[in-house]
Amino acid sequence: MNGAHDLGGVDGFGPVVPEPERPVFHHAWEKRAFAITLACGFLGRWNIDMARFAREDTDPLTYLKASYYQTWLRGLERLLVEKNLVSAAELTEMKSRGTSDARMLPADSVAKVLAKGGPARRPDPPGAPRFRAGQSVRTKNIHPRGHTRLPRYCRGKQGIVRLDHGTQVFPDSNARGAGENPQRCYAVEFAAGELWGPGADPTLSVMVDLWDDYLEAA
Amino acid sequence: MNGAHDLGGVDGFGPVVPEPERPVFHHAWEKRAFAITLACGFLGRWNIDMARFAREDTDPLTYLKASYYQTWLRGLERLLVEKNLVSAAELTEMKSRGTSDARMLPADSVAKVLAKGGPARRPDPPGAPRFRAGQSVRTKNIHPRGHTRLPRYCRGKQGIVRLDHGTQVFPDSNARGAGENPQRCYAVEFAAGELWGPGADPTLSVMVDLWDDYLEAA
Amino acid sequence: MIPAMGGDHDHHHDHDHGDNRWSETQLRVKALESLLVDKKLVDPAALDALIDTYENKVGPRNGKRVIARAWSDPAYKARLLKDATAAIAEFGYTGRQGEDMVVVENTPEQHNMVVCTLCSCYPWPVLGLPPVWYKSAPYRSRAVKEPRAVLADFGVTLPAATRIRVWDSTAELRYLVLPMRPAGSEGLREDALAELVTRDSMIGTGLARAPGQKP
Amino acid sequence: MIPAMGGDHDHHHDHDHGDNRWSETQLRVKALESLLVDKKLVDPAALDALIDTYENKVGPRNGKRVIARAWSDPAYKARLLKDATAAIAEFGYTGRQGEDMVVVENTPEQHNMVVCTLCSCYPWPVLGLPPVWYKSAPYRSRAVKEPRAVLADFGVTLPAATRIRVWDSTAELRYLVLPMRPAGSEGLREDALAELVTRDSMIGTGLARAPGQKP
Repeated sequence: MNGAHDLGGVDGFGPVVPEPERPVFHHAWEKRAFAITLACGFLGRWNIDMARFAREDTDPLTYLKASYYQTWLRGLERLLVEKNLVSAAELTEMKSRGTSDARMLPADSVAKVLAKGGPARRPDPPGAPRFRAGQSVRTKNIHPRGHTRLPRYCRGKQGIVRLDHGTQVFPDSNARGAGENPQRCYAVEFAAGELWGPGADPTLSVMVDLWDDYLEAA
Repeated sequence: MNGAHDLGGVDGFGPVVPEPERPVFHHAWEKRAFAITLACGFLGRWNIDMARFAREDTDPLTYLKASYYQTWLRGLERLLVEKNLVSAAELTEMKSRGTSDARMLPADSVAKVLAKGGPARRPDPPGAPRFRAGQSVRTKNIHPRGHTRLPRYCRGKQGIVRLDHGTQVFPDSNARGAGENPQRCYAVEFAAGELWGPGADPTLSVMVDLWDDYLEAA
Repeated sequence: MIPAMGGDHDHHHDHDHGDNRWSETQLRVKALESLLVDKKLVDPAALDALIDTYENKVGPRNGKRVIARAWSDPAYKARLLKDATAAIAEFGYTGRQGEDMVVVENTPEQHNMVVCTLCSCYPWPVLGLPPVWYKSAPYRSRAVKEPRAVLADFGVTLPAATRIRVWDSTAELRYLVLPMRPAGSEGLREDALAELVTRDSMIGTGLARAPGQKP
Repeated sequence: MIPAMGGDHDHHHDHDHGDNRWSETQLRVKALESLLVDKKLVDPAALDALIDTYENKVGPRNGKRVIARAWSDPAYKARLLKDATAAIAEFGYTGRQGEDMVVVENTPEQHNMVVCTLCSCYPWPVLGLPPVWYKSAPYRSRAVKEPRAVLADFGVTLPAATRIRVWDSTAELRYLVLPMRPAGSEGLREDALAELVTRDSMIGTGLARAPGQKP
């Protein structure tokens, strides 16, 4: 979707404010919001693309007003209800009407599941990839209402394939529960002038990881 | 600038809420905000493009949070200070430190100046216009940090010239006080598929008024 | 339905996002107006005249008269479509935010709808000041991409085959839609026809009313 | 400088927009956690373990060790640039948000910088959780368009001729920048070298410190 989350190239947000390496969290509640989001993710009822879409699919003002963990919290509440882990009434009342039969993550599995992660790489199908490093491609101009990882600023733009990341889960279908649709993903390099026109930094290029379905030979 | 004001094609804002033809204003203060903005505009210290830029050149959150007359008010305050009609101190204290020598709009001139308006049409230079109705053009991909009237959604897109609006003041230069740079302006028609890709409404086209400097033959 | 004027609590369209700082804004406007008056930058009587103009004198009634005339008088309609600025000036409707007018005609084959995605350009001399929704993010974002969904918010459904042209007012041209004359309006006089024209029908988010249809 | 932890008033980076509803959010998180515990969807001890992991065990220290090794050991550096995931796994840094790693090397000719314009993808096993600025609109909007201006906000100026590659992490690849080894660090051991690596230098918004330069 063309949401407020799609921030590349938007003007007016002001300076970046650096910060020291610690603290990791800035409020006690952020730790809890972080942990319940992660723990609920391990229930296996949604994938990472669904989680991203739950966070970005909102009114732009809501998105921009929230701090990042507030956005996580909003996404979590939506997913809990959508995936029938919590009923809307339970969420409104913040009161349990019965335990769930989902398998919660036990404390002694935390280290193991974090170390394992959730790889998105899938086996490469037989045959050569569609594009090779050095090849010129053009991104499609798509504006799906659902989740996509093709940012607005690099749609309809010409670039050069630089890296082949192998076969990866395709977020656009995975986010809507339509299957992983695994396909080749590449790092594509765009000259800043192609993205931002005259006056762009001539020393700048932007590398964007893009799937086969976003690309055409050019 | 790529600001939050550039709303065409952004998702997530929810339904349009119709309203009856009256009331014209929804708060007493809106009338006053409207009137002081208009009256100050007649002081002649800024043009309409400067006024638009003063409203749009802000943090996206500030823009989206505000009602439209709040945005006018913010823009007016900025212009009053920028153009030295009100000092920053006066604005902070909301207390006058002396009258201005600007010529204020008297009540008995209101009808006359409104009826006169401020046309942006300028004499056509000799020679044929660069484009004619029916001709194919492509918009440039520009991302100026200043004011522009080429919306993000129709940059780098192919369309057909439909109407010749004659020679008009060019907003991009006029907004920064760099002169009117008058040039031809055309209504250009874009098929929805060109703008929004697959899945666009096949019965839809969008007409956008665009100046020579935004266009290339295509 | 015409809701009560003024007050701080009847307002819900242009500010449904929870930033309910009306009283703060109200105080600021009042303070700024006083400052501007003290500095002799604005004449309080001129402010009242500006408000009176757009609250009571200039509004969609003007556009309704133009449309009714175009429906009744083929020669006028031809002039209106050829040079809208001049044809509208025949009524004395001229000036600010209507200096350069274009009229676009709706037909069974083609529907026109007007938006200003970048701000809120609107033809003041014929329509007055824009409604809140016209200035709001939902309309400005969606009109150029999904006009049929927007029309549905207005309760309007067009035939699937009707082509839609959405006019994004990016320049100092102001667009007025000439809606289709409703069936059953044959023989009505201009003033009766004007009653059938709605503001929204002249923006393209509505249709003209059929005779007897409720406002 | 390490500011005090916690509290409601030391927070200013990720929420400078006036929506100061921390106490509301705090209450909501607390209520939601209780609900999830009551429904046996989360184990409170697991929550504590998750927080402890990312607050105390996994952080930029991991990445610093990787970088110091690459600076010290040419064979390791070659492995790191060829197959970052495997080379980083030699330290035991694996898993969530680092399943598929890519290391990009800064040189005098080319500087690399990492952003996630669409959300906040970040290599957790080597850098821990992202700083507020990395997740914020200013960084995400500007990094791909005006990285030199962003670097200026970090006090970093690159030579005008240095090419800049900004990596927008749109897929499940996680990028770690291998910063240039600072002058004057010859002969330092790995643990001393690790002290020169900063978190920001591994994102590309900073440079590694010279020996003796203050943190």
